Amino acid sequence: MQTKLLQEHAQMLLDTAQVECVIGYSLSPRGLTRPMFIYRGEDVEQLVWNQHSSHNLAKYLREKIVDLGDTGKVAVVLKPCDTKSLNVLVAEHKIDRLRVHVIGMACSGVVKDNNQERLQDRCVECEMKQPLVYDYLIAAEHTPEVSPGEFDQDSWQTEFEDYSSEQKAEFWLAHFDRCLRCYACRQVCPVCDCPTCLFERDDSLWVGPGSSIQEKRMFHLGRAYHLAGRCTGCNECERVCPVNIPISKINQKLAQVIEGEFGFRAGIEAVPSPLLTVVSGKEYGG
Amino acid sequence: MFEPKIIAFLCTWCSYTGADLAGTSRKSSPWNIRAIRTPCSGRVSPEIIIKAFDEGADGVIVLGCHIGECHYDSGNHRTAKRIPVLKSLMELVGLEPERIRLDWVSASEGDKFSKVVTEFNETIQALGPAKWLTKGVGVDVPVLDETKVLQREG
Amino acid sequence: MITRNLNDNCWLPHLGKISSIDNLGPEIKLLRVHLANGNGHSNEEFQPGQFAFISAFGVGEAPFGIASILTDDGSLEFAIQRLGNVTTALHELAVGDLIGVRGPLGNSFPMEKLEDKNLVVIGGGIGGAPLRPVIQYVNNNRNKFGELTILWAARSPSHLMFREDYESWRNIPNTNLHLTVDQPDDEWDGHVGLITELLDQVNPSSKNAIAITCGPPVMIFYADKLLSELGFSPDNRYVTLEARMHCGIGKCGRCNIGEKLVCVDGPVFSMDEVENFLEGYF
Amino acid sequence: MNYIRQEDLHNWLADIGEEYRLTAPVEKDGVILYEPIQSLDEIVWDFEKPVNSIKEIFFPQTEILMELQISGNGSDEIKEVIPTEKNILLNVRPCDAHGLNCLDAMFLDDSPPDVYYAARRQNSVVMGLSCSHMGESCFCTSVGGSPGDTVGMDVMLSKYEEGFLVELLTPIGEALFSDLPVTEQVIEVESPFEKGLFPVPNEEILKKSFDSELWGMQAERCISCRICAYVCPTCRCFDIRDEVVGGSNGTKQANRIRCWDSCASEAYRRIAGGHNPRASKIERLRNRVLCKLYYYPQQYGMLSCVGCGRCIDACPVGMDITEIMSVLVEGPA
Repeated sequence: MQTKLLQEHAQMLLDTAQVECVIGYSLSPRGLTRPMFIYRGEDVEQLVWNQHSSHNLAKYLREKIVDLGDTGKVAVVLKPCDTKSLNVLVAEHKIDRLRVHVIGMACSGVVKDNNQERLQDRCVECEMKQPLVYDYLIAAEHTPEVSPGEFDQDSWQTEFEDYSSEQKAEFWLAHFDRCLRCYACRQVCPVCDCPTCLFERDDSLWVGPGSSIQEKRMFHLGRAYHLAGRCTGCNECERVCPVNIPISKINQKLAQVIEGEFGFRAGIEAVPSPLLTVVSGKEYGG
Repeated sequence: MFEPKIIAFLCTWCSYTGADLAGTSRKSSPWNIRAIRTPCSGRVSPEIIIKAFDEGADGVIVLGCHIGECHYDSGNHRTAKRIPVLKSLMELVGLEPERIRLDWVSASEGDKFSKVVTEFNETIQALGPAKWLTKGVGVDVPVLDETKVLQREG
Repeated sequence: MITRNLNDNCWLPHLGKISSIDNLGPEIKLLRVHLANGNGHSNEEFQPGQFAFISAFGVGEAPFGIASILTDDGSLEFAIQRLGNVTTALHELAVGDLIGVRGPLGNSFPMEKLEDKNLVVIGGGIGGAPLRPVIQYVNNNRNKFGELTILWAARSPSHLMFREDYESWRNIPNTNLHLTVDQPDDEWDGHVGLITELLDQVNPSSKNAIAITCGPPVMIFYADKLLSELGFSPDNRYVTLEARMHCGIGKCGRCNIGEKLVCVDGPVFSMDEVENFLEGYF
Repeated sequence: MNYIRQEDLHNWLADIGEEYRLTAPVEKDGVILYEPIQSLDEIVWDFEKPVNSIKEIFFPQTEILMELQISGNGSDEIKEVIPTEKNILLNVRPCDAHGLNCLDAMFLDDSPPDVYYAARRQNSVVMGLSCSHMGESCFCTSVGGSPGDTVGMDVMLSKYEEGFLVELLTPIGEALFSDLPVTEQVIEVESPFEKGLFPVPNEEILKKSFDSELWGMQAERCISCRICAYVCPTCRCFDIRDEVVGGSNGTKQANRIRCWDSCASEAYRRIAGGHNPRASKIERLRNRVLCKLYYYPQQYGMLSCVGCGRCIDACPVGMDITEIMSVLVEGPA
């Protein structure tokens, strides 16, 4: 039902030339839901919206706006959690909000890649069914409800609390050992977009070309730190990791710390992370 | 007796001169503090601290000017926000948060400098060497049990 | 020093001792290297246009065209402009330090094909380095070649390469040297402007002539376009192409332009080859 | 056809383990990877295909080529580090072994041969396990392979009742496995189900479509990460750099390291001075697909795609080389 509404709205936008491109989801020949870019009205029937629309399409906004020169507008299909990424991008002046037409989708959760019946972790505990920011809302009268199922947060969080520091180090090193340094976690992240990443310098100042386990840990810690107060918990980094490293657990931990220290949650409104601004009254610490 | 390797990042406007003052006024401070002079405490980015532990440090202390006294007026604000976040990140990944410390030492507080630094040295001595490295970095550092961690050698 | 003889481990560089360093201009140095354990690896094997991988130990390796074929004590010369990590490290070395030399690599200018032809040599900036051996080769066998026209360009007079050779080049019989710079300084009285303007002005005849161009890709692109307008047919125009390389022996797959590998099938290409490359070089 | 029971194979592997390093698919956190194993019960016997390929054993993600002793006063030393470990690779899928052939064509047959790859290749024995069915993303039958293919293997095992059929294919295989407790049995094995074929564009289709805008449509969703090259059994681009690992009072120790790289990443073709001939991801995707289907065969004589489908499974945004191939052949749908 939402697919129908989405297609009609996209057709209207394209035919009236309000936008030059609609970024949405479509089905690949193998039936896989994946990002799609529509430029002509008659291609809109390729657009779909289903329980597999997991990609955070805010990732493509910046390069698409640059592609369209300095006038064109872009329409993008965003889930409620993706709109938080949009807020972070707007807060950091990375994209011009006026050039983005947000098609907000009410969302009842997206499923895991390998296990169709289980909602992703972020959706089980998500209480924000409506997008924060939208120019056009496609409500969800009766999207098929997938049983949330129990969330295995406790299996990971509590049993980890009472680890000794050495056990924690070895737990993470065992995960980082599998890292291929393919940088998919960095490339899929909408807010992780430095022109030349700190960890990809030719002079190997921080991390060399080798893949010793310490260099992988340095990369993951440095990346997680650079997302402190900016990561909105879309968990795409964990979904795309080919070797299942629980990357978003690190980001979630830092999000909790930022909320504890500064009472700030990334992306709720277009305000930059407290780490990027000078201390204000109540924030004084140390 | 375990002699910890401690890296001290001293802001050149306040803490570095505070350290000199501690020296000239004969305040004792432990010898194993390796001081690194930085233009401001805000210059100490988290990667530098992580890199210090990767190179075999047991403790890192960052000393800057008091809030409001910063030569660049907001450098120490940034550090004040960064270090707690970094401490919890390192704690998540297995480094005791007490190994990183942030404090304000102005140019006139020679005795505070030696007190803070000696105190920090004792806490690190109590904690023992940092269980952070998987292979020695040219020095004899206790390393994590490699076989348990690295299924793949070489 | 080296545990195994050289030729079966293709990655092992020869150790070369720097015998002299002189400044060719701002940020450009000429390193003369004597191959310490080259086991008789003298420089005759280096043909004009070939390159070698120079290792700055502790930093890495990078490809550099040889800048001369003629040294009495069998050493090689490399002109190195400070741009990246390896070049910066090389600039910090002193006489007597060791560097690694892996080469000769790539193909060379077809000197036999150029015989009894008029030659037009167009060099831009650091791109002049691989052309200097060509000029030296022509000078050594002057009677084999027709008229030699050298067009030499650089950003500024101080950036002009091999200034101290200009006198000897002008004295080569039947040879004329044309210089141009983009930004002149006060003592500069020569031509000012891009090399394409100089080429237009010199207007070398294309009858029985072959042109060789080397320099930044943008310069090669436009100079070559002009040469074809002046009547030089594609098989009479040669270029040395620059690509990012990490092995020089056709393994790392980095320097491919279409199906051609610049390090093995090049770096010297004739324009009729380049024109039916699948991918553009620029 | 020889036949061996599972337990016999198990104990036989136990004692060969001392002399050789056993590498097999192991399951870690829900991911099946080719890794050296610590104990025999880690070996996974029924699986489709591991996430990584056996390329990692012969051409590891990072390997030290030389150790450099830099003392600066003209007496530097280079010591090459030639690998000596001897491997037995178990449960190797036919597509991986086929991939090994592709790498051989480049590392060994094309001169000069690579000493490090050759040392590992000569000290390794490949023990294959044929596929019982073709996976969802497999298309090896379209590029000259098949679920039961024995190319590049020394020994081939095929599941049969509660044991395996054994085919000894090469002298190395015969020598090493001569003492395998096998029983002679005449058994007919029907070849596993062959899936429909995907069209593979030939040379002049690829040349003709070089500038077509379908590359743009396909590459638009690419996020330029390196997964497809790192999981691919035949992608072999690498980078060589020195990494200083220690040093005291004036002398430095450094390792010359060779590590993987991928043409999908943005800085792959950037030359000194910042010029990047392949700046856009469209050109990079085109280069990757053409390298597999046209450049590699031109340069080294073998198609360098073995149809394992790992890049299809691993791609975060669902890009699919079989889709690109069929679009090239049939034109945009």
